[in-house]
Formats: sequence, structure tokens, C-alpha cells
Amino acid sequence: MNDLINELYQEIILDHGREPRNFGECDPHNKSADGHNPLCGDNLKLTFLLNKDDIIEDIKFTGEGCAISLASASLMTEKLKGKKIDIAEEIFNDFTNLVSGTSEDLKVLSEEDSLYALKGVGGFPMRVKCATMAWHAFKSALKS
Amino acid sequence: MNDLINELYQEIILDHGREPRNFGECDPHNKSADGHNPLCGDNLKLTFLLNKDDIIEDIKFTGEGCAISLASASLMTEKLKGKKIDIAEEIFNDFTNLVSGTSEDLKVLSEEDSLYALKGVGGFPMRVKCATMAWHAFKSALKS
Amino acid sequence: MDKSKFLNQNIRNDFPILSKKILEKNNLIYFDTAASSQKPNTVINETNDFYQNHYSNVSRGVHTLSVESTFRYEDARKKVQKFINAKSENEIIFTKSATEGINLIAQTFYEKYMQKGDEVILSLMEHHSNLIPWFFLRDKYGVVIKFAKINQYGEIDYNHFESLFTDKTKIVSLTHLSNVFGTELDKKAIKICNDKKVPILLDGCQSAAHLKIDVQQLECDFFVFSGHKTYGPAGIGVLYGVEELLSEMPPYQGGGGMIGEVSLEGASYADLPAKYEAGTPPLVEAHGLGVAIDYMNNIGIEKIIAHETELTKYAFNKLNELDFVEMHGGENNRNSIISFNLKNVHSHEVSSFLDVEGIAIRAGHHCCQPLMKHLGVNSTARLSFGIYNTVDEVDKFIEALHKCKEFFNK
Amino acid sequence: MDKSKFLNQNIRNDFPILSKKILEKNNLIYFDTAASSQKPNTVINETNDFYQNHYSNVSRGVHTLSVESTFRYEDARKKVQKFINAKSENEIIFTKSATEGINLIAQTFYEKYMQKGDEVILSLMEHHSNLIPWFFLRDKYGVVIKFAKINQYGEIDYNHFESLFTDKTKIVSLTHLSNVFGTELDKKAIKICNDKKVPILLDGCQSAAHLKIDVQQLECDFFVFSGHKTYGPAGIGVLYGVEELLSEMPPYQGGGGMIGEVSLEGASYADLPAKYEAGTPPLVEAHGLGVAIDYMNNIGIEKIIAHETELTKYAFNKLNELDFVEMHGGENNRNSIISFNLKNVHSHEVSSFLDVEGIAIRAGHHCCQPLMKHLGVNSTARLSFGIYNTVDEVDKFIEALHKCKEFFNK
Ligand SMILES: Cc1ncc(COP(=O)(O)O)c(C=O)c1O
Ligand SMILES: Cc1ncc(COP(=O)(O)O)c(C=O)c1O
Repeated sequence: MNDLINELYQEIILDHGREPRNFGECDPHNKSADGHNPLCGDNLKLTFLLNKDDIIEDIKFTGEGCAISLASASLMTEKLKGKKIDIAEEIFNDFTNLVSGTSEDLKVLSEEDSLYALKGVGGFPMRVKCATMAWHAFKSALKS
Repeated sequence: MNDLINELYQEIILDHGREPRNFGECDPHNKSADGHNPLCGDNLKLTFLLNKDDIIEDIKFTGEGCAISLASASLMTEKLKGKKIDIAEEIFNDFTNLVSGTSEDLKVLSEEDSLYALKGVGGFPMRVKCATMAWHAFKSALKS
Repeated sequence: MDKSKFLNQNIRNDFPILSKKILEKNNLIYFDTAASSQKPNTVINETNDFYQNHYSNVSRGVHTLSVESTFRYEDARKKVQKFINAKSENEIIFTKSATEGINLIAQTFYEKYMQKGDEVILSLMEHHSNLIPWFFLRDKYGVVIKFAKINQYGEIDYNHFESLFTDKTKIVSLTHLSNVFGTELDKKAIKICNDKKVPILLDGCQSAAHLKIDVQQLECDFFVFSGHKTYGPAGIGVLYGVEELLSEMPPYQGGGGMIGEVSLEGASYADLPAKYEAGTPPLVEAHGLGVAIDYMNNIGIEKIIAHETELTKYAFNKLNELDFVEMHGGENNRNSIISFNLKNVHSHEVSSFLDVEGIAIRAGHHCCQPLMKHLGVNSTARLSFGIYNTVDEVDKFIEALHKCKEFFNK
Repeated sequence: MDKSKFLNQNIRNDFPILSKKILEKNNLIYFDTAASSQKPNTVINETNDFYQNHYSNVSRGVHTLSVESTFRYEDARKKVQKFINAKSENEIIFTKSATEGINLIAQTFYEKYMQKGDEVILSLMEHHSNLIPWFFLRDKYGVVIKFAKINQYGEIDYNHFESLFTDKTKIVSLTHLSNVFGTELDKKAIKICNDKKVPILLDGCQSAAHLKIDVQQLECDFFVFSGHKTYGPAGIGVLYGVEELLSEMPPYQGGGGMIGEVSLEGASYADLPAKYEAGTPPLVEAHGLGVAIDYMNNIGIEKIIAHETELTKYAFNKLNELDFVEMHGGENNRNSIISFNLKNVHSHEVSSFLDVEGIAIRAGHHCCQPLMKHLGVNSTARLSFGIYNTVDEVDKFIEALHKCKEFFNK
């Protein structure tokens, strides 16, 4: 098997792709947004509950997509749950840098983070949009 | 001086270009049409009187254009005046063949005809439209 | 498998990109011709030669380079005319793409012949480029759009199609060869339109390089295709329309080259085909398309069809044998295109996996989102063939597909 | 003549066509760059290389060739963005030509911001491509067009221009560099528009390769140009628009690539810039334009301007000395273009005569019929320069012009 493929599809990705965590809709929630990849038709709906201390109390998603987009959404919800907004935004920045191949100065993500498993997407530039779809939905939900 | 240029601008062409014959408007006339070359803005107005025997009794033109278009119009009016329509149409066919470089089987035009002087236009394909502008006006006037 | 039907493999030498190594390792197997075809040497070299020896703007100057450019451009028009057997060169309009061609027709046909409440018939399996231009008419002018159903074989349900016609039906626009199923439109669809005297536009994007096109025999009123899918350059498309319609319809874009006389008060327009070609056209690209047409003609359209049909049949049967593969559409009446899904594996995964093996297939909705919805999938994987593809490549692909399935089901 | 301002003549070796013999005899002297420029080797070679090694469709597939094509295409967009100093890549739309760009703006700007009776301001010296798209609005929707007068120097009469504004003025569209006079639009025209908060479109066809373009400094709202006039390939144009406007205006053509989600009931549209790029774009041509931009940047825009300005001045003075020549426009504020007439000799004769000597100039109305009427001529002869032209060529031209005059006055 080719290295690029093994790097892209690490065990944790395949696992989260098959069985996404936090799949569903937050009830109650006060933030939501749709994510959509016009290139392939993949889409998701993200909902979360932001409390008065700006902490993400709960976060979930539904939708359909490839293993990369599902795993990325699933790992994102795991990572962001319980985080304060400003930190979540830093994670957003780190993550988008990581998957677009500019991963030198990550501020908050480290190799130990499960999200780091998505680094292999950098080897497949047309897949970056799969990996970032949930994240852009998160960003636009923040503005909603 | 280059041969191509001398062939294009034979004395008779320069002469008719400078002093076009039959310049004006036929009064009375029963056929008319405008000619126009959208590539350069040259234009003319052709009028003629067709009698009941289908003979072109009188034919004139006005307009502005390059030496080739003026000379061609001038020589055309000289040639067509007094001709019957069916012969005029044969002359039309011969002439368009002559200037577009397919002058093998001319039916009614011969090397002695003054129109033959326009053969040199064949060496300048973008000028063919200059040479045929008056002729297409004649053709469309016939239909009018 | 009838080996006599296949083209001589020397043809592959005509396409320089086929000797490329993907990821510095694997030979390229290009199964994405429906998205865009690769280009033979003649097309590439003639593009070169045009710029190196003959280039200037067309139609406008009287100098030598202008002559050479204009004649190349107009010669390409003649080649296209012959290629699709149009009656006259005036019926051949050069566009930038098939998409532009459909937009042009939708807009100008509406302006001349339609009004609010009039109806257009499309099908469920049209490409977005044959949907959105009509959606614009719906949104802007209140035109009604009706969609013909399709059956499980990827064919239009012709009874349903016929039932959609009313007195208000003004135009029909259908794909000539489905870019998802590879199915060819049956002539009876055109016959129905002709009988009802409703003009029909054929979206020939996928058929132009893969079927014999004779617009007079087809009896279609409009036909569009893209050069880049027919072994020609990017940036050039063709719109064919019967002269009666094109000469009545208004111009689409305005600008240099499409005018007669212009004053501050107004303008008259040039005759066909210039009327629809505002601005400096993609002249070198048009020439390249003419060269691509020569190239196809030299091989022989019939031979191309035989090769691709046989290859498609072979690949279809191979895929159909695999229990982990779900096929879309039927076996018959199919040319050069096959869509499928791997059970439980998203088409993106299939494409990325194959890519690393050197195999380029397409994954996604193929610009047919309504069809995807109808099929109940969000994307498919698609194989599409050109003259350069071989049985050997199909075998390698099937092998890789087994590996792919293993990998994702481990 | 300040020789230090001229570019090194080695530049000529970059353009293969310059070694062509016209009519197998005379060296080509190409003075028709305003109609279309010649192409440097890098542009030709990169076009080649794209087709030979990296080609497929953009944005749609996930395979390697799709990546390579998409990145080349989007990289070209970045190069254009830097070249004209746009704020964002979203403001750069690839079109097939400047003509298409103006049509796009006229139509979509009207749909969003205008209604019957609203006014557009143009000038008397606009190219047909900056007239007819607005005439369409007048014919279809009852928009009013006002024309700014010009003075004898080929400049807009700015007082008259300013007097044309009313509450109903919604957009202004002016040529940035006249394709007949070579005169540059004064910044005060833009300032007037900015002050009155009326968006202005600059037709940059003739300026893009001959002036330094900085759309932010210019403070224009829209800017269009064609690749083929800027040492790039045929079939590609650029439309710049400020993001606020482009994101509010509706899409122009519909089709693949410009959509978000599509159902039978309707569609949402993609974000900028894709929203305005329906169908497969001229991807190889866009890349070629990017390469042309690199080429110009390598030489240095300032050096290009110095060279062409000096050469234009030289040629203007030489021509102005001739009593058998009638000049159009003034001496100052002129770049790369000179229009003139030979007294009593039609420009067609001049061009055909010079052609045989190997000299390509343009003769005609230059797609500016209203301006010709204003000048009281039916056509002019036009010299236009590119980076490859030299003083020596101008001298040869002047010599040939003497012969021409003799010939026709004999
Ligand atoms: C000033 C001006 N505007 C517009 C155009 C049209 O450019 P194109 O034909 O490349 O669309 C031209 C070129 O002919 C021009 O010189
Ligand atoms: C059936 C069909 N129609 C239309 C198109 C649009 O073609 P283009 O993008 O070349 O305009 C395509 C190609 O994507 C197609 O396959």
C-alpha cells in the first residue's frame, strides 16, 4: 500500500469516518450553520450551545460526506466541546494551516492531538475542502 | 515597387479610384441598396433603373471607400449599364470568382474587360470585401 | 471481447501526457475524458505554430498576419461545419464553452420567442450547465420548467416526456449523451419535438467526440459542445443553430466584430455567424479544435465508436461482476461512460486511492445534483474513456479497485 | 531621443514570430499590438507544457492532474491580482475577453442597481465593446446613455463630462487608454465619479500592458482587459470588480462550477470568484496569461512604459513632420498608439502598401465608428507599439510611408 494513502487514512480517520462521534443535533442549541462542498455535494449541519461564559457546552453535527469530511467533523466536535471561543478559534487557525500544508507554527495543536491525524490531507490538495468543511461551518455559525 | 502592389493598383484602378464614373444617384430609379463593409466602415449607396425588358438603363452610386471599393463600384456601373439582368448576374458570378482567386472558368468576363484589372485583389484576401461591396449591393438591390 | 474492434495502440504515442508518471511512480491511466480529454501532439504543435508564425487578431486588419489568422479561424469553422454536417457555416458559432452556448440560446431564444408562463422541457439527468441557464429564465421572466423522468437504465421515460408538452411548450433541451450514465438520447425524443414543432437543443458535450454527429439527420435545432472534451484546446466551444432561428434571434453579447454600423443612437448587427461573436474570439483555440477534428477524422469516427463501445462493454461487465460494486444505469445503449459506487466507500475515497495508483477517475456529483438526489446517492465514481484507453488499463483498474475495497473494509 | 530609455533589443529574441519573413522577403515589423500583441516564448512553451504534462479539468476531480491544473489556474488568478493590485483574489474573474467582461458588468449591474430611466455615462471615443453592451440596456430596459465630448487632443472634456451627472447616473464606463489616440484617462475623471459615488468601469484593454495598473490607487470599481493584448494567449480576459459590488450583483451565466446546491426547484450560487465563472474556464489560457504577467514583471513595468513612451514620442514627431500626413489627437499624454491619415490616400491603401514591405499596421475604424464620425474620417491608419518595437523599425516605416505617398500620388 502506498505511503500517501496510509498517511491520509490513518486508523483513527477510518474509525471516525465509519462511526462519527457527536452525530446528531444539539437540543437546545443557540448556534448553527450548514456546511457544503459544491465540488462534490457533501454537506453537513452543525449545531452547538454556547453558554454565557463563551464556552461550547455541547456540539454536534449531521450530514453526509466522505471519510475525511466525516472524520474531520467528528474529531472537531470532540476537540471543541468544553472549549472557550477564543481557544476554539485558535484551534481553527491551526487546523486549517495543518491540512493546507503550512503546519510550521501551530499555536495550540500538537502531534499528540487526534486532529493531527488529518495532516495527511496535505498530500491531496483537492481533499482539503473535505477536511475543512465542518470547520468553516463552525466559523460561520459563530457569526450567526 | 513590389509586383503584388503593382498588380493590385493597376493604372485603371487608381484612375477610377480617384475619379469614379457614374457617381451620383439615378433619377428616376426603381432599384437601390446600401453596401457596407463593417470591417472598415466603407459604404455606398447604389441606385439603378431597370426597364420593363429587364435591362439596366442607368446605374449610379455614391459613397466613400478605399480605391479598390470605389474603382470596383465605378467599373461595375460602367460594365452593367445597358446589360440585361441575367447577363448582369453572370458577370456578378464571374467577378466574385475572379477576385477570390477562383478565376478558371469565367463565363462572360475576359482578360480584355476592364474589370479584369481587379484580379490583383486575389493577392490581398482581406481586400476582397472592398472589391465586392458594390456587387453585393447590386445583388441585394435586385431582390428589393 | 472482440479484439478487432480496438484501435491500434500506437495512438497512445500521439498523446504526450500519457507517458507521465503519477507521483513519480505509476503510469498515468486517464479515465476522466468526460471531464476533459487529453490533447494529441498535432493540436499542441499547431497551437505552437500559430503563435510562432501566423498570429494576429482576426477579421480586422488587412495585413498578412491578419489574413493568416483569419483564414485559420474561418477554416476551423468549415471543419466544424463538416464535422457535424451543418448546412452552412453561418450556423456555426464559436463560443468559449458549451455552457456559454446554452446560456446564449436560453437568453436569446427567450427574448425572441417566449413570454411569461411559457414552458421549457428538460430532464432529470441534465448537467447544471443545462439547468441553470433555464432556471435564470424561470427566476427572471416566469418561465415554467418541466422535467422528464428517467428510468432505471438511465434513459428518458419517453411516455412521460411526451405527456409534458402543452401549447405553451416553446423549447426542449436534453443531453445527447448522459455524462453520468453514458446513455444516448433516443431519436424518438427528437421526433416528438419535431412532430410538435417545438425546437430542441441537444447538449452534445459528451457525444461530440464519441458518436457520429449529423445535425441534419438528427433534426435537432440547436447543438452545443466544448472543444476541450473533443481532443481540442481549452477555451473554445461550438454552438450550432439552424439558420432560420439564429437569424431571427437577437444578439447575445455586444462589442467589436458583431456590428454593422454604429452611431451614438444605435447599431445594426453583422450577419451570421459574426452577429454572435462579440469581441476578439478564441481564435487559436478554434484552430486547435479544427486540428482535433482532423485528427479524429483521420482515425475514423466509426472506428472510434467501435473501440469505445467495446471497451465500455468490457469494463461494464468486469465491474458488474463485483459484488462490492453498485452500478448506475443499464448495460445497453451506453457509450464511453460508467458510473458506480463502492458499497460503503465514498467515491472520494475511491478516487484518492486510485489516484495514488496512477488512475484518474472522477468522483462527485458530476454537475448533476438533481440526478444524484434521484439516485439516492450524494456522489458517484465515474470512469470515462477516450480513444487512448485500453483493455489493459481497465484490468489494472479492476485490480486496484479490489485493493481499494480491501483497504477500506479492513 | 533618449536612448537610455529603450529596452535591450535582445528582447526581440523572446518573440519567435519576429523572425518571420513577410511574403518570403521582408522582415516583419509588427505595429499592430493594440489589436493583439505577439507572444513570448515562455507563454508558448508553458502552454505546451500544460497540455503535455499537467492537463485536465479544474476544480472538479480529486486526482493528481486535476490538482495540477487547478493550482495553475488559481495561481494565475493570484498573479493577476498582484499585477493590478486588487485587494483579494475574489475580485478577479476570468472571462473570455474584455468584451465579455463589459457585457457581464452591464447586464448584472443593471439587474441589481438600475431601472428604466437611469443613466450611464460613456464617452465619444469608446470602443464598440464599451458601447453596444450599454446600447443593449437602452434598447431592452430604457436606460439613458450620455456621451462625454472629447477635445482635439483626444482627451475627454472633463467639464462636459462632469455636467452630465444627475441623480439618475448609476454607472460610468470609460476607456483607460484610447485605442485610437493613445491618450490616457485623467485621474480626475475617476475622482469626479468617486465624489459623486457613482461606480466607474475602466476599459483597460489598451492600458493593461502599457501603464502601471493599481486598481486601488486608481479607485476604479471595475476594470477589464484581454489577455491577448497583454502578451498572453487568445481566449482569456480579466474582469476586476470591488468585492462589495461583485458579491451583491447577480450571476451572469449559469452552469457547472458556479453553483452551491442545485435542486429542481432552484439553485444557490458559489462564492466569488466562482459565481461568475460558469462552465469549464479557459484554464490553459489563464495560466498563459499568468506567465505573460511574469514576463512583463521580469522586464519591469516602468521600463516598458519608458521604452514605449519614448518610442511613441519619436514616431509622433517623425510623422508630424510630414506634410502629407494628418495626425489625430495631441502630442502629450500619449502612450503606444498613433492614428493618422495620408492626405488623399485611404488607410486601406496605406496598410496594403506597407504590408508588402513587411510592415503590419491597422487600417479601419478601430471599432470606434462614432469617433470616426466625430473626426470626420471614415477610417484611420494606426501604429501601435509593444516592447519589441524599435526606433529602427519606425525609421523603416517612415521611409516606406514616403514611397507609399509617391506611389499613390504618381
Ligand atoms: C479600448 C478597447 N476596448 C475593448 C476592446 C475589445 O477587446 P476584446 O476584443 O479583446 O474583447 C479593445 C480591443 O479591440 C479595445 O482596444
Ligand atoms: C453533459 C454536459 N453538459 C455540459 C457540460 C459543460 O461543459 P463545459 O464546462 O465545457 O461548458 C458538460 C461538461 O462538464 C457535460 O458533461
